[in-house]
Amino acid sequence: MTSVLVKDLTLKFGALTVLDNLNIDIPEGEFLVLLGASGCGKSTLLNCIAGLLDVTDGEIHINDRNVTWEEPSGRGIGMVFQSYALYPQMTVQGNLSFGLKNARMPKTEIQERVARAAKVLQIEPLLHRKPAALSGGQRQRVAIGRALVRDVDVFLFDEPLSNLDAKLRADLRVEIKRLHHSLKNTMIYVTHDQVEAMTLADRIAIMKGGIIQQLDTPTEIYNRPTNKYVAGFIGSPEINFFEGAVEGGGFVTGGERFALDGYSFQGAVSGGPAWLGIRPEHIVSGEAAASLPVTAEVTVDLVEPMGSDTLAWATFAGMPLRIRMDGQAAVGTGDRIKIGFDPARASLFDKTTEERL
Amino acid sequence: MTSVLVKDLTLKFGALTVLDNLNIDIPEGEFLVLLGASGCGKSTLLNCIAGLLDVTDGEIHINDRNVTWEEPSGRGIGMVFQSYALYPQMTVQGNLSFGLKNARMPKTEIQERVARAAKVLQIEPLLHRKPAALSGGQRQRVAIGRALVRDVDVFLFDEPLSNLDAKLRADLRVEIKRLHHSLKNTMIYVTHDQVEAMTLADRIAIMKGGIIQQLDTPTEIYNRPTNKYVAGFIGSPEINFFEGAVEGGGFVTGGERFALDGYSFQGAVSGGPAWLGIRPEHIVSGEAAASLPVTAEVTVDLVEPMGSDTLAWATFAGMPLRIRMDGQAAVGTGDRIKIGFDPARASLFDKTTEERL
Amino acid sequence: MWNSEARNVADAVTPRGPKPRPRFSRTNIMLYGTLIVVAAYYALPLYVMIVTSLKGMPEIRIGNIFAPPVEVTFQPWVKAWAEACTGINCDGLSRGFWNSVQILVPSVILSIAIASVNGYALANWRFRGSEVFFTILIVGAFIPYQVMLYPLVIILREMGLYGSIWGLVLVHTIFGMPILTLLFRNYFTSVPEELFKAARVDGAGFWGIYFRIMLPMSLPIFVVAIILQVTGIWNDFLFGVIYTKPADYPMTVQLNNIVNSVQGVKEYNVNMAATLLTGLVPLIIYFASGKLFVRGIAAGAVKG
Amino acid sequence: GELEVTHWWTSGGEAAAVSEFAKAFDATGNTWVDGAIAGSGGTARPIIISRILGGDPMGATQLNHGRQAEELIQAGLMTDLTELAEAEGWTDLVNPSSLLESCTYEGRIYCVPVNIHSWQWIWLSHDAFAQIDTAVPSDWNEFAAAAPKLEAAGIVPLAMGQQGWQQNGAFGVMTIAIAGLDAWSKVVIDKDADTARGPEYAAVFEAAVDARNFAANSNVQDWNLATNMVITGKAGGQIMGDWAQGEFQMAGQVAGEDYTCLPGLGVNEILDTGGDAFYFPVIDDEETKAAQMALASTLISPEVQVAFNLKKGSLPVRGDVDLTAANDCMQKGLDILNAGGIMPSGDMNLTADTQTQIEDLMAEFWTSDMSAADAQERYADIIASAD
Amino acid sequence: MSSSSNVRRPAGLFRNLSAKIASIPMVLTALVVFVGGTAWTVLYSFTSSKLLPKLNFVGLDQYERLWSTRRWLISIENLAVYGFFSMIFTLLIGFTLAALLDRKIRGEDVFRTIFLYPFALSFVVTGLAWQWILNPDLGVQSVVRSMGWESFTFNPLNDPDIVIYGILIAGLWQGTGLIMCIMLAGLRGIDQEIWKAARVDGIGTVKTYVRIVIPMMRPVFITALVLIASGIIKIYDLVVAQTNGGPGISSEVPAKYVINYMFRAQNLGQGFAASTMMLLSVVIILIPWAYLEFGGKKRG
Ligand SMILES: Nc1ncnc2c1ncn2[C@@H]1O[C@H](COP(=O)(O)OP(=O)(O)OP(=O)(O)O)[C@@H](O)[C@H]1O
Ligand SMILES: Nc1ncnc2c1ncn2[C@@H]1O[C@H](COP(=O)(O)OP(=O)(O)OP(=O)(O)O)[C@@H](O)[C@H]1O
Ligand SMILES: [Mg+2]
Ligand SMILES: [Mg+2]
Repeated sequence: MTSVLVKDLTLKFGALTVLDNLNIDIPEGEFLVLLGASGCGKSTLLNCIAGLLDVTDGEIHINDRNVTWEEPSGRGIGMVFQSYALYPQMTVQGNLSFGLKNARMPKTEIQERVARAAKVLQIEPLLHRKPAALSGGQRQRVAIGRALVRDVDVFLFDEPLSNLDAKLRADLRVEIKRLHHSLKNTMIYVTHDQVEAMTLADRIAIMKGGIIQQLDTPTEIYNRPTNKYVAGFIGSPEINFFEGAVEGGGFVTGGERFALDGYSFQGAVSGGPAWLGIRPEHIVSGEAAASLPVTAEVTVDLVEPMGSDTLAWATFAGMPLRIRMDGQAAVGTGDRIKIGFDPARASLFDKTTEERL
Repeated sequence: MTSVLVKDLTLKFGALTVLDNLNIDIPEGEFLVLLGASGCGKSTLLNCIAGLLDVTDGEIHINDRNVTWEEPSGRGIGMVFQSYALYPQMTVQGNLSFGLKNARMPKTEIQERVARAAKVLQIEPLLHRKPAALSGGQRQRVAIGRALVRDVDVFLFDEPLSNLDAKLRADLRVEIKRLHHSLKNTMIYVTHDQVEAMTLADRIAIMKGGIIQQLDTPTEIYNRPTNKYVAGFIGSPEINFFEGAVEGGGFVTGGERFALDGYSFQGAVSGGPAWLGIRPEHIVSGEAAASLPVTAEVTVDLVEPMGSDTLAWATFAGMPLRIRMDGQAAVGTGDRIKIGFDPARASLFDKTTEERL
Repeated sequence: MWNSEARNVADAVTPRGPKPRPRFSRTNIMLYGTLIVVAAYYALPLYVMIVTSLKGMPEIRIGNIFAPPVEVTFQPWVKAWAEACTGINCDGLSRGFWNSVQILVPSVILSIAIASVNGYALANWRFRGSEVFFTILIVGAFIPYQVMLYPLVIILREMGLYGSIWGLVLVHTIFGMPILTLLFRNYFTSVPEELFKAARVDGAGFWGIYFRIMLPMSLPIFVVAIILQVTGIWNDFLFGVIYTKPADYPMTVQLNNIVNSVQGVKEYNVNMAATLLTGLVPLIIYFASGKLFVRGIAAGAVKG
Repeated sequence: GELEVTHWWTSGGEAAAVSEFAKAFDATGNTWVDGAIAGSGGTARPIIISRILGGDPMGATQLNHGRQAEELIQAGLMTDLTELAEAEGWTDLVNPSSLLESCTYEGRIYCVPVNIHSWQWIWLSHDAFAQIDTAVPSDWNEFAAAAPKLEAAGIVPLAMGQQGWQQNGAFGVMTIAIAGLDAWSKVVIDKDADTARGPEYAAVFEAAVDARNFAANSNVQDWNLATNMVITGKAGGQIMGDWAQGEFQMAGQVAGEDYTCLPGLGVNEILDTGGDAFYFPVIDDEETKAAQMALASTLISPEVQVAFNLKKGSLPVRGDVDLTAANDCMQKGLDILNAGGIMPSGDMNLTADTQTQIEDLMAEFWTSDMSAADAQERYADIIASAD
Repeated sequence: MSSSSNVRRPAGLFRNLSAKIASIPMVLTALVVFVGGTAWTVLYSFTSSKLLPKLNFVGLDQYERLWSTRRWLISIENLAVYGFFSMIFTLLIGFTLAALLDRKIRGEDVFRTIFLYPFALSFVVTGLAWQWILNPDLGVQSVVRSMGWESFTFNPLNDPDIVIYGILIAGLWQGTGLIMCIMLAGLRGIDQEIWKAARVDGIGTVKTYVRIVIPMMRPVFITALVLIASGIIKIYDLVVAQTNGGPGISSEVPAKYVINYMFRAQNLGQGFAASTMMLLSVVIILIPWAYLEFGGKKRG
C-alpha cells in the first residue's frame, strides 16, 4: 500500500525553482533516505510533505488522502528536526504532551502515550528535566519521542544526527534503525551523510538541483550508479574516474587500453568518449592483483594511513588514482606496486550525457 | 635538531588549569598533530606556542631560542586559523603582503614572495579578489598563504579544515600533506578529526584534560594504544571492549575464556580485572575465522551496509560486538556466523588504572 | 618599545613563566589616565546636581558649585517634591510623578504587547505585503516627529482621545512601534525556525505558538524592551507637552515648568533636586539593570 | 460646576493675583481648577490653542485679546458672551472702550477683558543709583547719561531678559517715547513701510543700539529675573510693562522709596491699553456653560477687578471702581488713563505671525551687533509684508 | 481534525488570517500615521493655513518665506554646526572609549556604567544640569575665577556666537555613551582570530584598529551614524530646557521653529513647510544609507 505519494511536485521561491516536477511513491513501512549535497532541496521536499511549505504545484497524498492543503498537524505525520527544536521552557514531559494537548486529547490518554514513548526511547528518568539539562543524544531521543506520541503513520527526519559528534552519531544511527525495525512506520529521512544513508535506507533517493537522480536500494546505488554524479557522490574515498573512450569492447585512456569483459552494458555496446569509474576499494594491490583481468604497475605518490585502512595515491594513465589498502599494508611514497581490477565492478558513463552505459 | 620545545608548560585561566606541566619536543620538519575532544586544551597549547597567550609557567623554545617572552611576530611562526581570519576589506594580495609591509620589507621582495606563495597554492588568479568573493577552500588556501609568505620555520594550524564540507576537507587534507612534503617545515596541526590526524601526522599527540595521553606515530597509536581512552578515541567504527579479567595467561569474560597467546604484555604478566579491546576490522568472519587463535559463533543483530564495508552488530559474551566485513558480504539480521580474532592484535587495559597491560 | 624592554630583562634571566609586565607601564598610565579623566567628566554633572541639591541658597550664592555642602539640607528635595509652584498649584513634582506613572504603565504594556505580536507575525508568519509595511514602519522611525505632530492632533481629536492620558498612551505606542517591532522581529527571527515548525506540526496555531512557545522564550528581549520603553516614555517631553493638558503633565514637563516659573530668584537647589527627582526613575532602572540595558541597546542597534 | 482655567500667570505677583480670581469664583459655588502653564504666553498659547482645536477645550482661558483668537472664533469654537455683556452693560462699563472692541468680532462679544496692561514703563533701582551717588533719573536721556557710571561701578545699566518678546516690548516703548505716537500708528496700524524706513524710526534704532550696549552684561533670560536685578540693585533699570510692579510688591519694596517708575520713559507719557482677556471655548454641557457665564461675570465684577489688579499691578478695565489703595505707580497710570493718554495695543493690530517675525528680529538684534540701519531695513520689510 | 479527503485551497485573503489581524495596528500606524500623516503635512505646506488647516493653495510661498526668514536660517546653521560636530565627536569619542574599554581593562563595568548613565536621563534633565554648570555667575566660570584666574571667560549659554557649543557639550555628554556601547558591541563581535592573525603578522594595536578593525566595523559605524543623524534632526527638548532658543534666537533649531510656527505663531503652513524641509533632509541622509545597506549587499 502506498503511504506517501508525491505527484508532480513543483516548488518555487520567487523565481528560484527548488523542486521541479518531482514524483515519489513510498510504500508503507519503507525507510526512504533523501540524500544530496547541501542546497539540493532535501529539506524543502520534506517541508512540503509536512505541510510547512505551500507547494507551487502538484499534490501530496498521505495514506491515500490528498493532504495538499491540510495543516501540518492534520496530516498524520511526525517530524524530527536537526536542531532538535525542543521547547526549551517545557520539561521533557511537556514537550512530549504539547501536541496532544493541542489536539484536546483526554489527560489519561496523554499520560499513557507519553509513558509508552518514554519507555520505548528509554527516557523515563528524564521526563521532568528541561531540554537544557539533557545531552545531545538525549535531546535527539526526546525529539523522536515527540513524533512517537502522536501515533502517526509517517515519520519525517531532517538531518536528525548532524549536530552530534561522530561517536554519538554512529550510536544513534543504530538506534533509529532498531526503532524502525520495531515500529515499522514509513520513515523519510534527510541527510547529506552517505554512511547514514547507506546504513539506514531501504531505498535512497539521490537528489541534485531539485531533481531525483536515482532512487534505488543502497547496494544498487553503490554498485550500479545511474550517472556520473551519483557515482562520484557515493563512496568514500571517492571513486576514481578515467577519461577515455569505449572502442570495440575495450576502454582506451591515456595510451592504455584494456578489455571490458564482464561489464554489463545497459543497452547495446556503443563506442565513443566515456568516463570509466572504479572504486578505490575495488582495486586490488600486491600479488593478488595478477589474477585480475586488468593489471598495471604504478608508483605511489602519497600514502594516507587511516588506521583500519590505508589510502594510497598513485598516477595511472596520467590521472590520479586512489587505492584503498589494508591498514597494515606496508607501502611508502615512491614504492612501485602492482595493481589490478575487475571491469565488472567498474562503471562506464557517456562523456556528454554522463549517463551509465 | 629540535624545532619546537615546550618545557613544563602550565596554563591557567584563573582557577582553571587548562594545561598542566606539559612537555613536547618536536624535531625539525615533523608534522605533529594535536588530537583530542573539544575543550581538551589543544587550541590553548597552540596559542601558547604562538605567543598569543601568556603562559602561567614553563618555557617555550623555537629553533633553540627561548621565545617565552617574545611577541608572536618575533617567534618565526605562521598560523592558520579555523575561521581563516582573513582581513575582509583587503584583496588576497593585500592579505598576503600586509604583514610584510608592516615589517618594512622592500617592495620587490614582497612581490616576489607573494608571487611564490600564490604559485605554490595555485591562487594566482584570485590575487585581486576580496575574501568575500572566495569559496571556503580558496579562503583556506589564502590563510595558509599568509603564513607561507612570512618564510617561517614553524606552521601552526588550528583546525584549519573544520569549516569545510567533507569532500573539500578530504581534498585540502591531501594538499596540506603535499605542501608539507615540499616545504619540509615543522608543522603543528590541531584537529579533533581522527582521520585527519591519522593521515597527516608524523606523530600524533592525543590530549585529554590538558594532559598528553600518548605521543607517537599513527600506526603505534592505532595498534598499541597506551590506555583505554586512546583506544576508544581512535578508530572508527569504535573498538569493542570486553570487561573481564586476566587469569593465568588467558582472558575471562562473561563465562567465555580464551588464551592470550601472542599478546605482548608491557611488563610482567599479572592477573586481575581488565578490559580487552579488539577493533571491529580485526575480527575475521566466515571460514577464514577458523584458523585464528580465538573463535566463536555469534548471531547477527543488525547489519549496516556502508557500500565499501558492512558493519554487523552481534552479541558476544553478553556485550555488543561490532564486526567490520567486506562491502559485498551477504549477511542478514539473525544469521549465525563464525568469527575469530588474533589476541596479538588486541589490547588489554588494567581495570582501574586503564593503562595498557 | 616592548621588545627592547623584554630584551633587557632577557639578558638577566631566562624567560620562564609569564612575561613580566611593569604594573605602571606607559601604556597603562595612558589607558587608565584617559579613562579616569573622561569618567570624571561624565560623572561631574551628576555630582554637581547632587551637591547643589543639598545646599541652602546662601551657600550656593557664595560658594563653589563643586564644593560639597557645608550644611546638608533636604529642604530643597522636600520643596521640589511637594511644594514648588507652577502658577497657584504648589504641589511640586509629585503630581507630575503620578501622572508619569499613569502614562508610563499603560504605554509600556500596550506598546510592548503590540510590538511583540507584530514582530512575531513579521518573523514567523510573513504574508504578502508584510515586509512593505515593516519597511514603512522602519523608515517612519527616522521621520522627524514634527511632520506627524499635527496630523496626530487631528487623528486623536477624531478618536476623541485628545488631551486624555489614553491619547498620549496611543502616541507613545505609535512612536515606539518601529524600534520595538524591529527589536522583536530580530529576536524572533533568531529563534530557530525549526522550533516554530515543530510547534506547527504539533498543531499549535498563531496565538498558541505565540503564547506557549515564543513568549516564555523571550524574557530577555522583553526585559530589554521594557527598559527601553520605561526610560524613553519617562523621559519624553515633546509629546507630553503637545498631547496632554496641564493637569496630566508628565514629570519632565512639570520639571521644565517648575524650573522656568521663577518666583523672585531662581532656587537652584530646588531646581537641581527636581531635576534629580525626575531623573531618578530611569537612573534606578539603569543602575539596577546595567548589563541588560547595555545588551539591549547593543542588540537593538547593532543588528538593526 | 468645575471649570478648568488655563493661564500663564506663574510668577510670584501674577500667581497672587490669579488666586483672587479663583477665590471669587469659588465663592460663587463653582470650583476653579487651575491650569497654569509656565513660561511666557509664547509657550502657553500653543498649548491652549491646540487643546481647543484638539477637541479638549478647557472651561476658560487667558489669551491676549486681539487677532490671536480670530480664527478660533471664525471656526465657532468660542462661546458668544453677547447676551451676558448686554445684560450687565459692559459696553458702558469698560474703559477705554477699545478693550471691548477687540473682544468683538462681527458685532458679537467673545471675551472678557480683565485688566489694562501697558508696556510704557521703565523701572529704576534707587539702590543702584545710590551706589554711584547720582540722583535717580527722571527720563530716558538722564538714564542714558548715567549709564557709563553705572557700568563702571559694576552695575548692569539696563536689565534685559534675552527673549524676543521682552526685547520687542522694550523697543516698542522706545518707539513711542522717541518717534512719537503718529509715526508709530502709521507703521503698526497702517503698515506704512516708508515711515518705518524714515528718520523717526532711525532715531529709535539708534537709541536701541545704546540700550543694547547698556544691557550687554545682563545674563538672564526671564523677565522677572531681570526685574530681580533691579530689585537687588544689580541693575540700574529695566524697561518692562506694569506687571513688573507685582514683583517689587512681592519683594516688599515701596514705589518712590525703593524704586521709581517712569511711564513713557519719562519722555512721552502715553500708555498703550493692551491687556489680558478671558475666552470661553464652546463646551456642550449646560452646567459648564452656566459656570462659564458665572466666571465671566465674576471676572469683570468691581470687587474682583480691584483685588486682582492691585496684586497684579495692572489697571482695572472699568472706570467705576475705587482704587485709593493703589500705589504710587498705579496712580500715575490712572492719571494718564484719565487724561486720555492712551493708544491701542500692538497685539490687536498685528497678527501673531507678524509679531513672531518682529520678535525674532528683535531677538537677533539685541543679541548680535547688527547695525541700526540694517535692523531698520529688515523691520521695514516685515511691515511691508504684514497683513 | 479535518477528515475531508479533498481539502480546498483556502482563499488568499484568509490564509494566515490571524497574522493579518495581529498586524492591523502596524499596518494602520504605517499607513495612516506615517504615510498619511506625512503626506498630509506635505500637502498642507503648500497652503496658507494659519491657525486652522485650510486648503487654500499658495504654491511655494511658504517655502520662499521660510528661506528668507532669519530665524530659519539661524536654525539651519545651528543644526549644521551642531550636527557636524556632534557627528564627529560622538563617533570619535564613542569609538575611542569603546576601544579603550575593549583593552581588557580592570573595572570595565564601572567605567561603562559611568559613560552610559547620562543616556538614561532625559534631555530636559540634561539641559537643566548643564545650564546650571555653565551658569556664568555660579558655575564653572565663577569657580575658575575664584581660583585666581580672573579673566577666565566661559559663558557659552549667554554668548550668541558660541551658545550652540554649550548645547553641544550637553548633547555629547548625553549621547556618546550609547554610541560607545554600540561600538563596544561591534568590537566584541569581531572574530578574535582576526586579532590573533594581526598579532602573528606583527601589526601594532593602533594600526590593527585603523587598518583592519575599523573597516570591518563599517555596518556598526553606519548604524551609529544613522542613529546620531536622526537624533540630531529631532533635537528639541535639550534646547528648550537649556536655553529655550536664547539668547535671543541664537540657539534656535529647526524642530523648535516648526513647533513655534505650528502652535505659537499660528502660521500652520509655515510650520508644515519647515517640517517638510526637515523631512527632506532626513530623506537625503537616509537614501545613501539605504543604498549602502541594501544596494551594497546585493552586489556583495
Ligand atoms: N525561504 C527560502 N527562500 C528562498 N530560497 C530558499 C528558502 N529556503 C531554501 N531556499 C533555497 O532552496 C534551495 C534548497 O534548500 P534546502 O533547504 O531544501 O536545501 P537542503 O538540501 O536541505 O540543504 P542542507 O543540506 O544545507 O539543509 C537552496 O538553494 C536554498 O537557498
Ligand atoms: N579565555 C578563556 N578563559 C577561560 N577559559 C578558557 C578560555 N579559553 C579557553 N578556556 C577553557 O579552556 C579549555 C580548553 O580550551 P581550548 O580552546 O584550548 O579547547 P580546544 O581543545 O581547542 O577545543 P575545541 O576543539 O572546541 O576548539 C576549555 O575548557 C575552555 O573552556
Ligand atoms: Mg536542509
Ligand atoms: Mg580549539
